[in-house]
Amino acid sequence: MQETSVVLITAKNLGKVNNTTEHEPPQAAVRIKDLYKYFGSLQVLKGVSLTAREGDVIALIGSSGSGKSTLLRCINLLEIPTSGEIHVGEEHIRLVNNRRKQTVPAEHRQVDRVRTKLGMVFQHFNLWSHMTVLENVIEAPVHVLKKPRKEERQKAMGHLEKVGIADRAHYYPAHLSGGQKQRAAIARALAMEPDVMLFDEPTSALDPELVGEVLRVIQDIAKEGRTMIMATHEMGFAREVASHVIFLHDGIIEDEGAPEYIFRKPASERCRTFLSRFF
Amino acid sequence: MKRFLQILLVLIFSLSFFAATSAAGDTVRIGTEGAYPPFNYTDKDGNLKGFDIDIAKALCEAADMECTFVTQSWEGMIPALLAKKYDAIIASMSITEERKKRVNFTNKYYQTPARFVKHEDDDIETSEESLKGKTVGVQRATVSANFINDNFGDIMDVRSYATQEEANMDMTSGRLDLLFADAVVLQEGFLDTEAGEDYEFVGPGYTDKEWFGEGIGIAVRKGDDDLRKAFNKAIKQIRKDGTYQEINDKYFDFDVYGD
Amino acid sequence: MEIIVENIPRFLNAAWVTIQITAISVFIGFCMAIPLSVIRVSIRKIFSWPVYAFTFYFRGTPLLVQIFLIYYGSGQFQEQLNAVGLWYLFQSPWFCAVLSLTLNTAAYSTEIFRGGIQGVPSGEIEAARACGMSGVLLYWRIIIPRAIRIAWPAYTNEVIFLLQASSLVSIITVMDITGVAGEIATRSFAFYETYLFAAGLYLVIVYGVLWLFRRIENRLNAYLRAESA
Amino acid sequence: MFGLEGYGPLLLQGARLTVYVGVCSMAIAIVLGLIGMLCKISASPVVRVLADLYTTVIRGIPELVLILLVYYGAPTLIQDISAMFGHPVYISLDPFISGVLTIGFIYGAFSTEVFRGAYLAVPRGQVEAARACGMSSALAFRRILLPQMMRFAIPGLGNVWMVLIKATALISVIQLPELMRSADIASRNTKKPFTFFLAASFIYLCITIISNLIQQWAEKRAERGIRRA
Repeated sequence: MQETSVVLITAKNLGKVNNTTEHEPPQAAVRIKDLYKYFGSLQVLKGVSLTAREGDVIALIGSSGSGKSTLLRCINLLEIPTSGEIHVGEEHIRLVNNRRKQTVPAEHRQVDRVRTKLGMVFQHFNLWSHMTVLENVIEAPVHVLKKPRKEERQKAMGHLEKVGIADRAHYYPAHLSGGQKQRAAIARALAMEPDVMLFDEPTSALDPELVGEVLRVIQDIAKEGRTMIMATHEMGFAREVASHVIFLHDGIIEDEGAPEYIFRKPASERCRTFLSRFF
Repeated sequence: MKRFLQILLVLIFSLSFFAATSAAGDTVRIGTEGAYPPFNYTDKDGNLKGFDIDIAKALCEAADMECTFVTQSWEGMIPALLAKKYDAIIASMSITEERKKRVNFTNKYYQTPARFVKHEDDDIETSEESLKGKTVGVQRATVSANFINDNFGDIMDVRSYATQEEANMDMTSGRLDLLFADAVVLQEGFLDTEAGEDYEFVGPGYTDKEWFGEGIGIAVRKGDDDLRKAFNKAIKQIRKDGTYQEINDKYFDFDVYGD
Repeated sequence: MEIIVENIPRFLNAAWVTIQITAISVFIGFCMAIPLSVIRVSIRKIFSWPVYAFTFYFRGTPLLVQIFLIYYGSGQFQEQLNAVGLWYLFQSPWFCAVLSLTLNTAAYSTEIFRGGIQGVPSGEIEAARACGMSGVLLYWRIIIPRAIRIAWPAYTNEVIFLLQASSLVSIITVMDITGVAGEIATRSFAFYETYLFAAGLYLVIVYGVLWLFRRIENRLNAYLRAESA
Repeated sequence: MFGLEGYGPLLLQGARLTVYVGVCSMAIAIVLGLIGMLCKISASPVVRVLADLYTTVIRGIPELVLILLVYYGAPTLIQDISAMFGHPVYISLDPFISGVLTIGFIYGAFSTEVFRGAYLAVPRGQVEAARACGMSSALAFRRILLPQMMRFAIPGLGNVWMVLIKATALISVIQLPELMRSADIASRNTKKPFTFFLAASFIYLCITIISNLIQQWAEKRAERGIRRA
C-alpha cells in the first residue's frame, strides 16, 4: 500500500500546511513501514504503512477485528510486530529475533524512552485504581521523567482543568463516571507532554450519553495542533476532526485519504459498505 | 439436624468411654514414660527397656500379677493415672509432698541424688556467683526442675525440656552450660555415652527432702491400698531374694537403692 | 483460680514474647516475600524455580518439623556452624524460633503475593508501560502496591495463622504463652484452668491483630470506599 | 531412605499412622462442618450465634493449646465437675482419640466456612424448585443441595485437608507414635536429628504431593459430573 503523503486539505489544516511549507516540510512524527503482526497463525496486520506528520490527526476506522487496535498498540510496542519498521520522531525502533525466533526490541531502554513521547489513551481507561486522579496524572512525570513533584502537581491541575475534572482531582477512579475516568486518563497522557497522542477507541466503553464530553475534550486537544492517531467508531467525529482517515480491513489499508474523500466517494467498495452503516 | 447433634454427642461420649473402659480388667496396667534412659526408654523396634521396666516385671512376678505397660508423656503421668488409664506409675517418679496430695506412693524402690553436669573444660562451680547467668537444662515437671526453679530460678537461665534426652542433646550442641537431673540418669544416659564423654559432674548431690522427697516410688491412686501393699511386699521380696541385685547389676556398678 | 491470678505477671510477660516473636517474623517474612514473589512470577525458570522449590517445601511440611529441623538439626552441624561463626546465633532457641517462623511465613506470603501480582488488572500494567515505566519502577510504583492491596485479606489470614503457630516455639524451650502455661499446669496440676486461660489470651491477641489488620486494609482500600464527600 | 540406621520402618509405620489420624480427623471435620453450616443457616438465632461462636473461637486459638487442653485438661475438668455432684467420674483419653477429636473439632470450624461458602454458591432456585415438587427440607437438602454443594466445596475441603495433615504432627507432643514422634525417637537414639527430621519432612512432602494429585482428580471428576448432568 502506498504511504500517506497526501496533502491534507481541511479548512483547519490549511493554514498550518502553508505555514510549514515556508520553512521545511513537516517532520514525520510517526512513520511505520510494512508492519506485519501474527498472533500464532492468525494474521492480524498484513503489511501496513503509515506516516503521521507533526500536527496530523489520523483517524483509524474499520470494523471490529480489522486490526485498528493492534496497529495502534504496535506503535508504542505494547504489541511487538512480527516484522516491519517503526520510526518515532528521529528514532528507529530496532527489533531483533531472539533465540526462540520471536521478534523482540533490541533495546528495552529505547522502548521506554519512545513510550514517554507517545501518550496512550485506552478503551478501558486503565487508571491505576489505588491512586487518586491527581496521583495518576503526576505518577509518570515524577517517577519516569524525574520531574519535581510540586511543579507537576500544578501542571496536572492545569491538565485536569482542561479536561474539566479539576474538582475530582482527589477522587479515586472507582468514584468517577466513565466519562470522567476517560478524561482523567487523557489528562494522564497529556501530563507526559507527548509528541504524539494515541487513542484506542476512547469512547467505545462509555455509555452513549457520556461520549460527547470525552469527544469534546479530544477535539480541544486536536485544535492545539497536537499530533494524534486515533482508532474510533465515531464517524461524525472522524469526519469533523481528522486530517486524514485510514480505513483498515482485515489487516490491510483498504482506503485512505482526506475525510472529504473517504466520506464522500471512497474508491473501495468495502469502505463504502462499511460507511453506509453509519450514514 | 437435632438428630445429627444427638448422633455426634453419642459418638463422642462412646469414644471416650470406650477409651476409659477398654483397658479395664484384671491385669495391672503400668504407666511409664519410655524416654528416660537408662530407667525407661524405647528401642528402635518400639519396645520398652530399662531398669524401671525390669523392676516392674520382677515386681509383678513376685506379686503374682499380670502386668501390661502403657506409655504416657511425663507431664500427663499423674492425670492419666487418676483417669484410670493405668493403675500404677513405675517411671522413676520421686515421692514428693506435692504429688502426695493427688496420689499415694509405695516405699521407695531406689534413691539417687540430683547433680549438675558441666563440660570438662568449663570452669564452673556450684557457688552462687559462678552459677549466675549460666543456662541450665532440666526436664519439665520433674523434681529437679522444681528444685532449680525454686533455688536458682532468679540467677540462672532455666530451659525446660519435655524429655531429658532433648536436654542432653542441647547440652552436646553447646546451647547449655549445665544440666541438672538425677545423677544416675545423667551418668548412664549421658556421661557414659559417646556424646557425653567430655562432660563431668560438678558440685554435691542434692537430696533435700522438700524437693526430692523420700526417693523413687510407685504411684497408685488414692484408695487402691491393696495394690500399694502388694507392691510394697513385692519390693521387699525382690530386695531379699536377689532379683533386685541382679537387675541392679545389669545396669549399674553401684547400689542404686541408696540407704 | 488463684494459680492464674498469682501467675498473671508471668502470663503477660509470655504474651509479650509471643507478640514479639510473631511481629519480628512477620516483618522479616514480609520483606522477603515481596521480592521473592516478583522472582516467582519471573518468566526465567532459572530464577523462579528455586523460589518455587522453597515455597513448596515450606508449605508442604509441618511447621513443627521445620522448627525441629532448625533447632535440633543445627546441633548436628555444630562444628561447621562454629567454623563460620554462625553457631552463636543457632545456640539461642529464640533465634531458631524466629528463623523457622520467618522462613515459614515467607514461603506462604510469597505465594499469596504471587496471587496478588497475577491479579493486577493487565490494563493498569499496560497503561504504566505506555508511560514508559518498566522493570523496577513498574513493579515498585504500580504492580506491588496494587498486588499488596489485592492480597491483603489473604495475608491477614496468614499473619493470624503465624501468630497461632508461634505456640509451637514452646516445644524448643521458648517461654511464650503456651510454654508458661505448660510449666504452670504441670507443676500445679491445674491443667484446664491454665490452658483455658492461655486460650483466652490467644483469642484476645488474635482478634486484636485482626482488628489492626482490618484497619490497615481500610486504609489501603480507601480507593474502593464509597465517597462521603 | 530405608538405610536410616534401621529406623526406616519405624518412620514408615509413623507415616501410616499419620495418614490414618488425618483421615479420621477429616471425617469428623466434614461431619462437624456440615452440622456447623446447617446451624449457621438455621432459622433460630440462638443456634446461629452458637455456630458463630464455634467458628470464631476455635479459629482464634492455636491448635497446640487446644490439643493440650483436651488431652490434659478435659479429664481433670470432667473429674472436677463430676466431683462437685458427688460422683467423681474418671475418664481418660488416649492420645489417638483425643488427638483425632481435637484436630477434627478444629478443622470442623474451617469446614463449616467452606460448606457455608459452597451453600451460598448454589442458586436459591434449586432448593425452591425441589420444595415446589413437594420435597421435605431434609430431602431437598440430601438430594439437591448437598450434591451440588460438594462440587463447590471440594477445592476448599482439599485445602482444609492439606492444613490438617500437617497439623497432625502436633499430636506428637502427646506421644502418639505418628511420623513426627517416630522421627523424634529415631533422632534422639541416633543423635542425628537433622537426618531424621529431614527424612520426615520429605515423607510429609510426599503425602502433600499425593493429596494434591488426588484433589486434582476429584475436582476433574466433579466437573465431569456437571457436564453430564
